[in-house]
Amino acid sequence: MKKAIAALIAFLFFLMFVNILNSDSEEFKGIPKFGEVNLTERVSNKYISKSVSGDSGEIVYGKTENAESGSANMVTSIVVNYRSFDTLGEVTVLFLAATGVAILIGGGQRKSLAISVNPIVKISARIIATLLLAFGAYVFIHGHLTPGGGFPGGTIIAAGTLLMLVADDKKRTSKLLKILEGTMGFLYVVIGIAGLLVTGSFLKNFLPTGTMGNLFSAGLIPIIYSVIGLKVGAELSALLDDFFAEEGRK
Amino acid sequence: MSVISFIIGIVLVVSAIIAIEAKKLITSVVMLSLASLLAVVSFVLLKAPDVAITEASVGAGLTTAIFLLTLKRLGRRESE
Amino acid sequence: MNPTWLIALPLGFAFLGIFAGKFSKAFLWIASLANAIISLFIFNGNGVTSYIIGGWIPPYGINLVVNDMTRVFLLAVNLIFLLALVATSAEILKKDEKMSVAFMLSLAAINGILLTGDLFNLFVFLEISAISAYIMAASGKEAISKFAALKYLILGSIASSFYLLGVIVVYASTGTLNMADAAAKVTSLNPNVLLAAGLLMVVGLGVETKLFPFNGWAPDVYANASGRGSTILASVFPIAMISAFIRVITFVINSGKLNELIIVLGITTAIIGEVLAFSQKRMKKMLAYSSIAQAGVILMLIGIGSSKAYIGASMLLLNNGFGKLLLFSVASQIALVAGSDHFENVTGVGRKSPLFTLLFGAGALTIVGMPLFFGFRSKLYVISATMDKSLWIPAVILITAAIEVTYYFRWIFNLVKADAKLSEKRSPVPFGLALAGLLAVLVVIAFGIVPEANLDFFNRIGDLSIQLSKTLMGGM
Amino acid sequence: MIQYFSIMLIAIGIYGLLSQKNLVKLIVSLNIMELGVNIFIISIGYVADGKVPILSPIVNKSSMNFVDPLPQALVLTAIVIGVGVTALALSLVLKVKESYGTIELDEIRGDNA
Repeated sequence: MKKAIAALIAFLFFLMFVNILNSDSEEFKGIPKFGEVNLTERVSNKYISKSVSGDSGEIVYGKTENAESGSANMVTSIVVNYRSFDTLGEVTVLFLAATGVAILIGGGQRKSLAISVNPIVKISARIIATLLLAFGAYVFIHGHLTPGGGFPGGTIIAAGTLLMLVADDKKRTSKLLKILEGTMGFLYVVIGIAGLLVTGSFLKNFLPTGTMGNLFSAGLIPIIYSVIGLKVGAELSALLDDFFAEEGRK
Repeated sequence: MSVISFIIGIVLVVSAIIAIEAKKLITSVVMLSLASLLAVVSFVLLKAPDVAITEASVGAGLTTAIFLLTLKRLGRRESE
Repeated sequence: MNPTWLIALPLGFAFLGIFAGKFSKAFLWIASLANAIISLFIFNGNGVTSYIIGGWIPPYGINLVVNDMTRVFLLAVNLIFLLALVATSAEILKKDEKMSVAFMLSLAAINGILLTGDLFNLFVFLEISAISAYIMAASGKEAISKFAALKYLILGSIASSFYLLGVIVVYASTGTLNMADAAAKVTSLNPNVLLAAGLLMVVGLGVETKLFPFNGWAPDVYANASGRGSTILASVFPIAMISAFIRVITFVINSGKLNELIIVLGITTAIIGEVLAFSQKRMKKMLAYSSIAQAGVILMLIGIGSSKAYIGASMLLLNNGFGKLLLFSVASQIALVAGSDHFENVTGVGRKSPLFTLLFGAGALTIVGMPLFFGFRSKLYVISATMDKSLWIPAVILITAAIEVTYYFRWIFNLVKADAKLSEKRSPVPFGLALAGLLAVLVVIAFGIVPEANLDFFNRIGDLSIQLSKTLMGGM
Repeated sequence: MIQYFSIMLIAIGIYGLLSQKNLVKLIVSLNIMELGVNIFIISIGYVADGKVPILSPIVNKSSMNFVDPLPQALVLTAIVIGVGVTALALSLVLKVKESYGTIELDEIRGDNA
């Protein structure tokens, strides 16, 4: 009975949405049909042409110098420049969630796994974890040129930690992780305040942007993404560590 | 394109239903992970590689890891 | 003074606090004290100002909007937060250092909610405040607090998904996320789309503002969280959440049908809340249901949407903030002294320590709206403001006030009743609670008796909401 | 097409949240719902024959036909928030299991009454 009511409510929700999806008509504006979006009616149009502060002509990869925001990856330019404040909040959400997990289940000693781990596995796990660390760093440093960025980069680092946790009974380093996490978060805020003091606007880019497509071409973006990458990596590693820890065994 | 997205959509919905209705929690979690991976494919089809990479590492990878660790700590009785 | 500091300071201190050990408690004090002072500076001004973030002009970048309503709310939120910290300073929580981080982040998020002029940025701040609220809800000693927090988390996450969907519907059809820009553009939308977006957002914000039927989480969370957690959740959070509700539902969406729905839901919330509060056997649960009822009355006024209704709603909101600060901090302390906050257990506690009775009584009297207190002035204002609209609404307010009077007095009389079971030993009132409590009592009495002219800033709230500057809000 | 499937996912998530009794299942349902919301948001920005919004040596001019990058940026935020909430929820489930010995809603409610 309860399931039938639940299904009915879900179905009604579905109908409501299908109804508003087909609402775009001559008379009234609604949600555009799938694939028929007119970007000139949206704010993203100016993110693509990088002309929020004034028309700068056409942007050409590898040629245009000092383009607004400077990042070749438009999603990155939105995430860490146009809407950087959201990203600061997002980093805070993850930080807060990790803190909450630590308050609830953290602090215990982790239980060693029942199976014994072969030394060869241990050594190769260390090698792979180092490679993952390097790969994660690559992903977040190149966030303004290629897909990826701080969050996937940080998660790849955390994957390395997970591997170490599973394969290796290494001593826990959660205190160090907390320090890294906290400093990186503080650094993000400091970058923001520096923008406020230098340019009068919180989180504003105060570094020059070089030629579109170069590694050093996006002002603060690679710096902020590195900060985010390290922070997310440390945070998620500490979080996984907390889930491995067993309550009550000190 | 439309045929592929149709197939992916169907599998996505089916795996979501299995994830919710499955008897064993472990099946549920694996199916959630599968749905997440299919979402990654649909993000690629929708021309969103950034989101696809993030979903693959954060959504499909990390979330599944946390779920599995939780199931391990919950013990056998609850997982089955 | 740039209001960004209100968000950046607690945020920076929170990041430092995670590894600072014992210092993180000191950081919490510094951050909240600094915020209270900054908000005083911001309060000294008028008109609408927009501060852009990242140097990008709205609607392309995110902006913070300070208007006359925000100024009052900012000052109230930061002051009440500081007072709540002082009032519960005697309490020692499990993993206190990390809890301080959560409290700092909630302060940053609440200021962000009050300030932001961007729909998606509001979502991010709502998430931060919600997650810190889950952590506060789980901070109680009893196991049930964890279960209550989990229930809150699940409801809250559904709500935030709905709110996000609403934001996306607005973005898809208008192409903007800036509140002012969206408000100007939604007028040409298909009414069905607008109504759907509005409904999604009402569900999303309804959970946090405790609108019926999305308020099932509140009683358990308020009743079982730690003293500090429940005091902040009950006094500071409603102001921020209702401010977000005003910004999004009335200024951006502003659909007539939706406002009628909110009036109906608000009245239902108020009546159900009061009736259930009447039948509660635990002090903090009774206070939780009373909070729900207050939220219902305030949301009903917001649904009416006239300038005077906004003024009345703001007055009630501040009154509720200071009143619940007193009630929850005292109730938590009483529960500690008496062992639990059940009706029979707390009998006579107030006779032993008259200060408890004084603080609890003042809080209760201002909530029910007794003369001399701020509550009286606000309720009188609300009744006179809504009289011309329809007689129903003043009637509802009077009925709820009547129920409130009965059960609050029942609890006050219970506190001072002679009870042989209690030992003769006096239970001392912690210094912090006494200090913050007396300050809060002074505030509610001062607001209740000063001449009308001194409360000019309330009238500015009303002026603003008439011209509420849909265009100015984004500082375009 | 994919838009309808994403809404179906949200609806399935809502169904799961309303009908399931197991705490972990509730969190799985929540994740499915968030997945649907994320796909829906991305689909809102899709432009037929649009390019990936990254300038590269091949796609090198800003005047080309790109898909909307803003929803993608929003979903990045939403995904990360989702994983944070999931982690917190699961640790709360562990605490509930520790104190009540069960993760079935009915049995926990029975304990409280």
